[in-house]
Amino acid sequence: MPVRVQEGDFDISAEIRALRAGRNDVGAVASFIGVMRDFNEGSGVTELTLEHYPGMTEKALQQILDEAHGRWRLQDALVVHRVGCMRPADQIVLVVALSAHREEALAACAFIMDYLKTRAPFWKKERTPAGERWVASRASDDEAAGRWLGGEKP
Amino acid sequence: MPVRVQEGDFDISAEIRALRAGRNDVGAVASFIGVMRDFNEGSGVTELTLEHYPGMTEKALQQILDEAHGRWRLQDALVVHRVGCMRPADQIVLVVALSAHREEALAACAFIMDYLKTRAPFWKKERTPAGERWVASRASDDEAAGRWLGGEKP
Amino acid sequence: MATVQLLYFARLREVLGIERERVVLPEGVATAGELRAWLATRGGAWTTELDTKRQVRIAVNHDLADAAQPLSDGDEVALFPPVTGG
Amino acid sequence: MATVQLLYFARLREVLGIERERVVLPEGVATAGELRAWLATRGGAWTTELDTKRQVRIAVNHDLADAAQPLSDGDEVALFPPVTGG
Repeated sequence: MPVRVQEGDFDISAEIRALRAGRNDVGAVASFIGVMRDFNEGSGVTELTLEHYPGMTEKALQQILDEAHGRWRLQDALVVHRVGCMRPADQIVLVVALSAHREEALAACAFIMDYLKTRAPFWKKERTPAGERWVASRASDDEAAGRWLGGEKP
Repeated sequence: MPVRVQEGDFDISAEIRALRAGRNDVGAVASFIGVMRDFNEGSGVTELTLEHYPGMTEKALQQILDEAHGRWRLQDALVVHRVGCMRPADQIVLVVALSAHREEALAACAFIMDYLKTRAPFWKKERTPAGERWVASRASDDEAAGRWLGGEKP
Repeated sequence: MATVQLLYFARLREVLGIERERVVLPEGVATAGELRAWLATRGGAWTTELDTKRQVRIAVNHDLADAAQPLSDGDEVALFPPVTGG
Repeated sequence: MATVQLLYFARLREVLGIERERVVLPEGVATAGELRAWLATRGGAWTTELDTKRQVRIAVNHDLADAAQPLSDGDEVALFPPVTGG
Protein backbone atom coordinates (compact mmCIF):
# COMPACT_ATOMS: atom_id res chain seq x y z
CA MET A 1 0.00 0.00 0.00
CA PRO A 2 1.74 3.18 -1.15
CA VAL A 3 -0.01 5.49 1.34
CA ARG A 4 -0.56 4.86 5.03
CA VAL A 5 -1.72 7.03 7.93
CA GLN A 6 -1.16 5.38 11.28
CA GLU A 7 -0.65 6.04 14.98
CA GLY A 8 2.17 3.53 15.40
CA ASP A 9 5.83 3.94 14.56
CA PHE A 10 7.48 2.58 11.38
CA ASP A 11 10.79 0.92 10.54
CA ILE A 12 12.53 2.23 7.41
CA SER A 13 14.36 -1.05 6.74
CA ALA A 14 11.14 -3.07 6.81
CA GLU A 15 9.34 -0.52 4.63
CA ILE A 16 12.10 -0.46 2.02
CA ARG A 17 12.34 -4.25 2.05
CA ALA A 18 8.60 -4.60 1.42
CA LEU A 19 8.62 -1.96 -1.31
CA ARG A 20 11.59 -3.55 -3.11
CA ALA A 21 10.36 -7.13 -2.76
CA GLY A 22 10.61 -9.09 -6.02
CA ARG A 23 12.32 -6.27 -7.95
CA ASN A 24 15.83 -6.57 -9.40
CA ASP A 25 15.62 -3.43 -11.53
CA VAL A 26 15.86 -0.89 -8.70
CA GLY A 27 19.15 1.03 -8.70
CA ALA A 28 18.29 3.87 -6.33
CA VAL A 29 16.34 4.07 -3.08
CA ALA A 30 15.88 7.64 -1.88
CA SER A 31 14.21 8.16 1.45
CA PHE A 32 13.33 10.85 3.92
CA ILE A 33 12.28 10.67 7.56
CA GLY A 34 10.76 13.70 9.28
CA VAL A 35 11.57 13.63 12.98
CA MET A 36 10.17 15.56 15.95
CA ARG A 37 12.66 18.12 17.25
CA ASP A 38 12.68 19.22 20.88
CA PHE A 39 12.92 22.85 19.74
CA ASN A 40 10.87 25.02 17.36
CA GLU A 41 10.46 28.75 16.74
CA GLY A 42 12.59 29.68 19.73
CA SER A 43 11.18 27.46 22.44
CA GLY A 44 11.39 23.94 23.76
CA VAL A 45 8.77 21.44 22.66
CA THR A 46 7.92 18.48 24.87
CA GLU A 47 5.02 16.95 23.00
CA LEU A 48 3.40 17.10 19.58
CA THR A 49 -0.13 16.17 18.58
CA LEU A 50 -0.81 15.50 14.92
CA GLU A 51 -4.38 15.94 13.72
CA HIS A 52 -5.54 15.00 10.24
CA TYR A 53 -8.62 14.87 8.00
CA PRO A 54 -9.44 11.18 7.59
CA GLY A 55 -10.49 10.40 4.05
CA MET A 56 -8.98 13.50 2.50
CA THR A 57 -5.52 12.70 3.88
CA GLU A 58 -5.19 9.40 2.04
CA LYS A 59 -6.59 10.92 -1.17
CA ALA A 60 -4.23 13.92 -1.02
CA LEU A 61 -1.18 11.72 -0.39
CA GLN A 62 -2.14 9.39 -3.24
CA GLN A 63 -2.53 12.38 -5.58
CA ILE A 64 0.96 13.56 -4.61
CA LEU A 65 2.42 10.13 -5.37
CA ASP A 66 0.50 9.98 -8.67
CA GLU A 67 1.97 13.32 -9.65
CA ALA A 68 5.49 12.11 -8.73
CA HIS A 69 4.96 9.02 -10.89
CA GLY A 70 3.95 11.30 -13.76
CA ARG A 71 7.09 13.41 -13.44
CA TRP A 72 9.76 10.72 -12.93
CA ARG A 73 10.27 7.09 -13.87
CA LEU A 74 9.67 5.53 -10.47
CA GLN A 75 9.25 1.83 -9.87
CA ASP A 76 7.34 2.55 -6.69
CA ALA A 77 6.96 5.15 -3.96
CA LEU A 78 5.62 5.18 -0.44
CA VAL A 79 4.38 7.66 2.17
CA VAL A 80 3.75 6.68 5.79
CA HIS A 81 2.56 9.51 8.04
CA ARG A 82 1.86 9.17 11.73
CA VAL A 83 -0.94 10.90 13.64
CA GLY A 84 -1.65 11.28 17.35
CA CYS A 85 0.70 12.12 20.16
CA MET A 86 4.48 12.22 19.68
CA ARG A 87 7.60 12.93 21.73
CA PRO A 88 10.95 14.50 20.78
CA ALA A 89 13.05 12.23 18.52
CA ASP A 90 9.93 10.32 17.38
CA GLN A 91 9.60 9.63 13.68
CA ILE A 92 6.69 11.51 12.05
CA VAL A 93 6.79 10.80 8.33
CA LEU A 94 8.56 8.47 5.91
CA VAL A 95 8.89 8.92 2.16
CA VAL A 96 10.61 6.35 -0.07
CA ALA A 97 11.08 6.52 -3.85
CA LEU A 98 12.51 3.72 -6.00
CA SER A 99 14.01 4.30 -9.43
CA ALA A 100 16.62 2.89 -11.77
CA HIS A 101 18.58 6.15 -11.41
CA ARG A 102 19.51 8.24 -8.39
CA GLU A 103 18.59 11.63 -9.86
CA GLU A 104 14.97 10.60 -10.29
CA ALA A 105 14.63 8.88 -6.92
CA LEU A 106 16.14 11.86 -5.05
CA ALA A 107 14.12 14.47 -6.95
CA ALA A 108 10.88 12.54 -6.39
CA CYS A 109 11.61 12.23 -2.68
CA ALA A 110 12.15 16.01 -2.34
CA PHE A 111 9.07 16.73 -4.44
CA ILE A 112 6.81 14.45 -2.39
CA MET A 113 7.92 16.11 0.86
CA ASP A 114 7.46 19.62 -0.57
CA TYR A 115 3.94 18.82 -1.75
CA LEU A 116 3.04 16.95 1.43
CA LYS A 117 4.06 20.00 3.47
CA THR A 118 1.59 22.25 1.61
CA ARG A 119 -1.21 19.94 0.39
CA ALA A 120 -1.76 17.05 2.79
CA PRO A 121 -4.26 17.87 5.59
CA PHE A 122 -2.14 17.40 8.72
CA TRP A 123 -1.81 19.92 11.53
CA LYS A 124 0.69 20.01 14.37
CA LYS A 125 -0.01 21.24 17.87
CA GLU A 126 3.02 21.67 20.12
CA ARG A 127 3.23 21.59 23.88
CA THR A 128 5.84 24.08 25.15
CA PRO A 129 6.70 25.34 28.65
CA ALA A 130 4.40 28.31 27.89
CA GLY A 131 1.45 26.09 26.93
CA GLU A 132 0.00 24.58 23.77
CA ARG A 133 0.15 26.21 20.36
CA TRP A 134 -0.73 25.31 16.79
CA VAL A 135 2.29 25.31 14.52
CA ALA A 136 2.13 28.10 11.95
CA SER A 137 2.70 27.26 8.30
CA ARG A 138 6.01 28.41 6.86
CA ALA A 139 6.26 30.67 3.82
CA SER A 140 9.40 28.73 2.88
CA ASP A 141 7.27 25.60 2.47
CA ASP A 142 5.04 27.37 -0.04
CA GLU A 143 8.13 28.54 -1.90
CA ALA A 144 9.59 25.03 -1.89
CA ALA A 145 6.38 23.60 -3.34
CA GLY A 146 6.20 26.46 -5.83
CA ARG A 147 9.60 25.56 -7.27
CA TRP A 148 8.04 22.51 -8.94
CA LEU A 149 5.29 24.46 -10.74
CA GLY A 150 7.62 25.82 -13.41
CA GLY A 151 8.13 22.29 -14.66
CA GLU A 152 11.82 22.32 -13.88
CA LYS A 153 13.44 19.13 -12.57
CA PRO A 154 16.06 20.19 -10.02
CA MET B 1 32.52 6.68 12.26
CA PRO B 2 31.19 8.80 9.38
CA VAL B 3 32.99 6.85 6.60
CA ARG B 4 33.19 3.08 6.23
CA VAL B 5 34.34 0.77 3.44
CA GLN B 6 33.34 -2.82 4.05
CA GLU B 7 32.61 -6.14 2.37
CA GLY B 8 29.54 -6.92 4.46
CA ASP B 9 26.01 -5.64 4.03
CA PHE B 10 24.50 -2.80 6.08
CA ASP B 11 21.11 -2.09 7.64
CA ILE B 12 19.74 1.42 7.10
CA SER B 13 17.65 1.38 10.32
CA ALA B 14 20.63 0.45 12.46
CA GLU B 15 22.84 3.04 10.76
CA ILE B 16 20.31 5.84 11.21
CA ARG B 17 19.69 4.83 14.82
CA ALA B 18 23.41 4.94 15.61
CA LEU B 19 23.86 8.27 13.84
CA ARG B 20 20.89 9.87 15.64
CA ALA B 21 21.74 8.46 19.05
CA GLY B 22 21.52 11.08 21.82
CA ARG B 23 20.26 13.87 19.53
CA ASN B 24 16.85 15.52 19.93
CA ASP B 25 17.56 18.38 17.52
CA VAL B 26 17.35 16.38 14.29
CA GLY B 27 14.30 17.22 12.20
CA ALA B 28 15.26 15.63 8.90
CA VAL B 29 16.95 12.37 7.96
CA ALA B 30 17.67 12.13 4.24
CA SER B 31 19.14 8.90 2.96
CA PHE B 32 20.08 7.16 -0.24
CA ILE B 33 20.83 3.51 -0.99
CA GLY B 34 22.52 2.53 -4.25
CA VAL B 35 21.43 -0.95 -5.27
CA MET B 36 22.78 -3.43 -7.82
CA ARG B 37 20.46 -3.74 -10.82
CA ASP B 38 20.27 -6.91 -12.90
CA PHE B 39 20.48 -4.83 -16.07
CA ASN B 40 22.90 -2.14 -17.33
CA GLU B 41 23.73 -0.60 -20.69
CA GLY B 42 21.49 -2.98 -22.58
CA SER B 43 22.43 -6.33 -21.10
CA GLY B 44 21.77 -8.52 -18.10
CA VAL B 45 24.21 -8.41 -15.20
CA THR B 46 24.57 -11.42 -12.93
CA GLU B 47 27.45 -10.33 -10.72
CA LEU B 48 29.33 -7.17 -9.80
CA THR B 49 32.83 -6.82 -8.37
CA LEU B 50 33.72 -3.57 -6.68
CA GLU B 51 37.40 -2.64 -6.52
CA HIS B 52 38.73 0.32 -4.56
CA TYR B 53 41.95 2.10 -3.60
CA PRO B 54 42.42 1.43 0.12
CA GLY B 55 43.68 4.50 1.92
CA MET B 56 42.59 6.97 -0.73
CA THR B 57 38.98 5.78 -0.59
CA GLU B 58 38.47 6.71 3.06
CA LYS B 59 40.26 10.04 2.58
CA ALA B 60 38.20 10.94 -0.50
CA LEU B 61 34.91 10.05 1.20
CA GLN B 62 35.85 12.05 4.28
CA GLN B 63 36.71 15.06 2.10
CA ILE B 64 33.30 14.81 0.45
CA LEU B 65 31.58 14.77 3.86
CA ASP B 66 33.72 17.69 5.03
CA GLU B 67 32.66 19.69 2.00
CA ALA B 68 28.99 18.83 2.65
CA HIS B 69 29.36 20.02 6.25
CA GLY B 70 30.82 23.27 4.92
CA ARG B 71 27.88 23.85 2.58
CA TRP B 72 24.94 22.91 4.81
CA ARG B 73 24.11 22.88 8.51
CA LEU B 74 24.29 19.15 9.11
CA GLN B 75 24.29 17.55 12.52
CA ASP B 76 26.00 14.50 11.11
CA ALA B 77 26.45 12.55 7.88
CA LEU B 78 27.50 9.04 6.98
CA VAL B 79 28.77 7.07 3.99
CA VAL B 80 29.01 3.29 3.96
CA HIS B 81 30.32 1.76 0.71
CA ARG B 82 30.69 -1.94 0.07
CA VAL B 83 33.50 -3.58 -1.91
CA GLY B 84 33.96 -7.10 -3.23
CA CYS B 85 31.49 -9.33 -4.98
CA MET B 86 27.79 -8.47 -5.23
CA ARG B 87 24.60 -9.93 -6.72
CA PRO B 88 21.50 -8.26 -8.20
CA ALA B 89 19.38 -6.48 -5.56
CA ASP B 90 22.36 -6.23 -3.19
CA GLN B 91 22.90 -2.89 -1.47
CA ILE B 92 26.11 -1.13 -2.61
CA VAL B 93 26.24 2.25 -0.92
CA LEU B 94 24.43 4.13 1.86
CA VAL B 95 24.44 7.89 2.43
CA VAL B 96 22.64 9.52 5.38
CA ALA B 97 22.48 13.23 6.23
CA LEU B 98 20.95 14.69 9.40
CA SER B 99 19.79 18.28 9.67
CA ALA B 100 17.23 20.41 11.47
CA HIS B 101 15.60 21.14 8.09
CA ARG B 102 14.65 18.89 5.19
CA GLU B 103 16.02 21.11 2.42
CA GLU B 104 19.55 20.88 3.80
CA ALA B 105 19.44 17.16 4.53
CA LEU B 106 18.11 16.33 1.06
CA ALA B 107 20.52 18.64 -0.76
CA ALA B 108 23.50 17.26 1.18
CA CYS B 109 22.47 13.69 0.40
CA ALA B 110 22.28 14.43 -3.35
CA PHE B 111 25.57 16.33 -3.24
CA ILE B 112 27.41 13.52 -1.45
CA MET B 113 26.22 10.97 -4.02
CA ASP B 114 27.16 13.22 -6.96
CA TYR B 115 30.67 13.79 -5.60
CA LEU B 116 31.12 10.15 -4.62
CA LYS B 117 30.26 9.12 -8.19
CA THR B 118 33.06 11.23 -9.64
CA ARG B 119 35.71 11.51 -6.90
CA ALA B 120 35.77 8.38 -4.75
CA PRO B 121 38.11 5.66 -6.12
CA PHE B 122 35.71 2.75 -6.69
CA TRP B 123 35.42 0.76 -9.91
CA LYS B 124 32.72 -1.69 -10.95
CA LYS B 125 33.27 -4.78 -13.05
CA GLU B 126 30.13 -6.51 -14.30
CA ARG B 127 29.61 -10.12 -15.29
CA THR B 128 27.18 -10.39 -18.22
CA PRO B 129 26.18 -13.32 -20.46
CA ALA B 130 28.83 -12.02 -22.92
CA GLY B 131 31.60 -12.00 -20.31
CA GLU B 132 33.12 -9.53 -17.87
CA ARG B 133 33.39 -5.80 -18.50
CA TRP B 134 34.46 -2.71 -16.58
CA VAL B 135 31.64 -0.23 -16.19
CA ALA B 136 32.26 2.97 -18.15
CA SER B 137 31.91 6.29 -16.37
CA ARG B 138 28.85 8.33 -17.30
CA ALA B 139 29.07 11.87 -18.66
CA SER B 140 25.85 12.57 -16.76
CA ASP B 141 27.69 11.90 -13.49
CA ASP B 142 30.28 14.56 -14.33
CA GLU B 143 27.47 16.98 -15.15
CA ALA B 144 25.68 16.17 -11.90
CA ALA B 145 28.83 16.85 -9.90
CA GLY B 146 29.50 19.99 -11.93
CA ARG B 147 26.15 21.46 -10.90
CA TRP B 148 27.53 22.07 -7.41
CA LEU B 149 30.58 24.05 -8.57
CA GLY B 150 28.60 27.23 -9.27
CA GLY B 151 27.88 27.48 -5.57
CA GLU B 152 24.14 27.15 -6.07
CA LYS B 153 22.14 25.23 -3.51
CA PRO B 154 19.46 23.37 -5.46
CA MET C 1 -31.88 24.08 -2.05
CA ALA C 2 -28.42 22.65 -1.40
CA THR C 3 -27.51 21.13 1.94
CA VAL C 4 -23.79 20.68 2.68
CA GLN C 5 -21.82 19.08 5.48
CA LEU C 6 -19.26 21.46 7.01
CA LEU C 7 -16.14 20.25 8.82
CA TYR C 8 -13.64 22.35 10.78
CA PHE C 9 -10.09 21.30 11.66
CA ALA C 10 -7.20 22.20 13.93
CA ARG C 11 -7.03 25.79 15.20
CA LEU C 12 -10.22 26.74 13.33
CA ARG C 13 -12.16 23.92 15.02
CA GLU C 14 -10.89 25.00 18.44
CA VAL C 15 -11.47 28.74 18.02
CA LEU C 16 -14.92 28.34 16.46
CA GLY C 17 -15.81 25.67 19.01
CA ILE C 18 -17.42 23.41 16.41
CA GLU C 19 -16.30 20.25 14.64
CA ARG C 20 -19.06 19.74 12.08
CA GLU C 21 -22.50 21.04 11.12
CA ARG C 22 -25.05 20.59 8.36
CA VAL C 23 -26.19 23.82 6.70
CA VAL C 24 -28.69 24.73 4.03
CA LEU C 25 -27.07 27.18 1.63
CA PRO C 26 -29.13 30.39 1.37
CA GLU C 27 -29.86 32.19 -1.87
CA GLY C 28 -26.64 33.64 -3.37
CA VAL C 29 -24.29 31.18 -1.69
CA ALA C 30 -23.23 28.80 -4.46
CA THR C 31 -19.42 28.67 -4.29
CA ALA C 32 -16.73 27.91 -1.70
CA GLY C 33 -15.84 31.60 -1.50
CA GLU C 34 -19.46 32.68 -1.03
CA LEU C 35 -19.86 30.06 1.71
CA ARG C 36 -16.87 31.44 3.55
CA ALA C 37 -18.14 35.02 3.25
CA TRP C 38 -21.55 33.95 4.49
CA LEU C 39 -20.11 32.12 7.52
CA ALA C 40 -18.05 35.23 8.29
CA THR C 41 -21.30 37.17 8.81
CA ARG C 42 -22.03 35.07 11.89
CA GLY C 43 -20.01 37.55 13.98
CA GLY C 44 -17.46 37.03 16.77
CA ALA C 45 -14.74 34.49 16.08
CA TRP C 46 -16.45 33.60 12.79
CA THR C 47 -15.95 37.08 11.46
CA THR C 48 -12.37 37.33 12.73
CA GLU C 49 -11.24 33.89 11.61
CA LEU C 50 -12.91 33.82 8.19
CA ASP C 51 -11.95 37.38 7.25
CA THR C 52 -10.47 37.45 3.76
CA LYS C 53 -7.14 38.59 5.19
CA ARG C 54 -6.80 35.30 7.12
CA GLN C 55 -5.38 32.21 5.46
CA VAL C 56 -8.16 29.64 5.34
CA ARG C 57 -8.07 26.54 3.13
CA ILE C 58 -11.26 25.00 1.80
CA ALA C 59 -11.62 21.42 0.57
CA VAL C 60 -14.72 20.20 -1.27
CA ASN C 61 -15.24 16.44 -1.23
CA HIS C 62 -11.64 15.86 -0.14
CA ASP C 63 -10.04 18.05 -2.81
CA LEU C 64 -8.51 21.46 -2.16
CA ALA C 65 -10.76 24.05 -3.77
CA ASP C 66 -10.46 27.69 -4.75
CA ALA C 67 -13.06 30.35 -4.02
CA ALA C 68 -14.79 29.86 -7.36
CA GLN C 69 -15.47 26.15 -6.77
CA PRO C 70 -19.27 25.59 -7.12
CA LEU C 71 -21.04 23.74 -4.32
CA SER C 72 -23.65 21.02 -4.84
CA ASP C 73 -26.22 19.36 -2.63
CA GLY C 74 -24.57 16.72 -0.44
CA ASP C 75 -21.03 18.14 -0.70
CA GLU C 76 -18.62 17.72 2.20
CA VAL C 77 -16.90 21.08 2.69
CA ALA C 78 -13.96 21.40 5.08
CA LEU C 79 -12.45 24.63 6.37
CA PHE C 80 -9.00 24.61 7.95
CA PRO C 81 -5.76 26.57 8.43
CA PRO C 82 -2.74 26.02 6.14
CA VAL C 83 -1.43 22.49 6.70
CA THR C 84 1.66 21.81 8.82
CA GLY C 85 2.39 18.09 8.55
CA GLY C 86 5.54 16.30 7.50
CA MET D 1 66.72 11.88 -8.01
CA ALA D 2 63.09 11.20 -7.01
CA THR D 3 61.77 7.70 -6.54
CA VAL D 4 57.99 7.25 -6.59
CA GLN D 5 55.67 4.33 -5.97
CA LEU D 6 53.22 3.76 -8.86
CA LEU D 7 49.88 2.02 -8.42
CA TYR D 8 47.45 0.94 -11.15
CA PHE D 9 43.77 0.17 -10.65
CA ALA D 10 40.80 -1.46 -12.35
CA ARG D 11 40.89 -1.70 -16.16
CA LEU D 12 44.28 0.02 -16.32
CA ARG D 13 45.80 -2.54 -13.95
CA GLU D 14 44.40 -5.40 -16.01
CA VAL D 15 45.36 -4.07 -19.43
CA LEU D 16 48.87 -3.01 -18.38
CA GLY D 17 49.29 -6.25 -16.46
CA ILE D 18 50.87 -4.53 -13.46
CA GLU D 19 49.59 -3.60 -10.04
CA ARG D 20 52.47 -1.56 -8.64
CA GLU D 21 56.07 -0.62 -9.37
CA ARG D 22 58.76 1.64 -7.97
CA VAL D 23 60.34 4.00 -10.53
CA VAL D 24 63.13 6.54 -10.49
CA LEU D 25 61.96 9.66 -12.31
CA PRO D 26 64.33 10.57 -15.16
CA GLU D 27 65.48 14.09 -15.94
CA GLY D 28 62.54 16.23 -17.13
CA VAL D 29 59.83 14.19 -15.40
CA ALA D 30 58.78 16.32 -12.44
CA THR D 31 54.96 16.51 -12.65
CA ALA D 32 52.02 14.11 -12.83
CA GLY D 33 51.47 14.99 -16.49
CA GLU D 34 55.13 14.47 -17.39
CA LEU D 35 55.07 11.10 -15.60
CA ARG D 36 52.09 10.00 -17.64
CA ALA D 37 53.73 11.13 -20.90
CA TRP D 38 56.92 9.31 -19.97
CA LEU D 39 55.07 6.06 -19.16
CA ALA D 40 53.26 6.36 -22.51
CA THR D 41 56.63 6.07 -24.29
CA ARG D 42 56.91 2.46 -23.09
CA GLY D 43 55.00 1.33 -26.18
CA GLY D 44 52.21 -1.22 -26.63
CA ALA D 45 49.32 -0.97 -24.20
CA TRP D 46 51.17 1.79 -22.30
CA THR D 47 51.11 4.03 -25.32
CA THR D 48 47.49 3.24 -26.15
CA GLU D 49 46.11 3.52 -22.64
CA LEU D 50 48.03 6.60 -21.50
CA ASP D 51 47.49 8.54 -24.71
CA THR D 52 46.32 12.06 -23.92
CA LYS D 53 43.00 11.32 -25.65
CA ARG D 54 42.21 8.64 -23.05
CA GLN D 55 40.62 9.54 -19.72
CA VAL D 56 43.13 8.67 -17.03
CA ARG D 57 42.90 9.96 -13.47
CA ILE D 58 46.03 10.50 -11.39
CA ALA D 59 46.14 10.67 -7.60
CA VAL D 60 49.24 11.81 -5.70
CA ASN D 61 49.40 10.70 -2.07
CA HIS D 62 45.68 9.87 -2.07
CA ASP D 63 44.50 13.18 -3.55
CA LEU D 64 43.26 13.63 -7.10
CA ALA D 65 45.89 15.65 -8.99
CA ASP D 66 46.00 17.58 -12.21
CA ALA D 67 48.79 17.34 -14.79
CA ALA D 68 50.72 20.25 -13.27
CA GLN D 69 51.00 18.60 -9.83
CA PRO D 70 54.75 18.42 -8.92
CA LEU D 71 56.11 15.06 -7.79
CA SER D 72 58.45 14.55 -4.84
CA ASP D 73 60.66 11.73 -3.69
CA GLY D 74 58.61 9.10 -1.87
CA ASP D 75 55.26 10.07 -3.41
CA GLU D 76 52.60 7.44 -3.99
CA VAL D 77 51.18 8.04 -7.48
CA ALA D 78 48.10 6.12 -8.65
CA LEU D 79 46.81 5.91 -12.22
CA PHE D 80 43.28 4.73 -12.88
CA PRO D 81 40.21 5.12 -15.12
CA PRO D 82 37.36 7.46 -14.18
CA VAL D 83 35.67 6.12 -11.07
CA THR D 84 32.38 4.22 -11.21
CA GLY D 85 31.33 3.56 -7.63
CA GLY D 86 28.10 4.39 -5.86
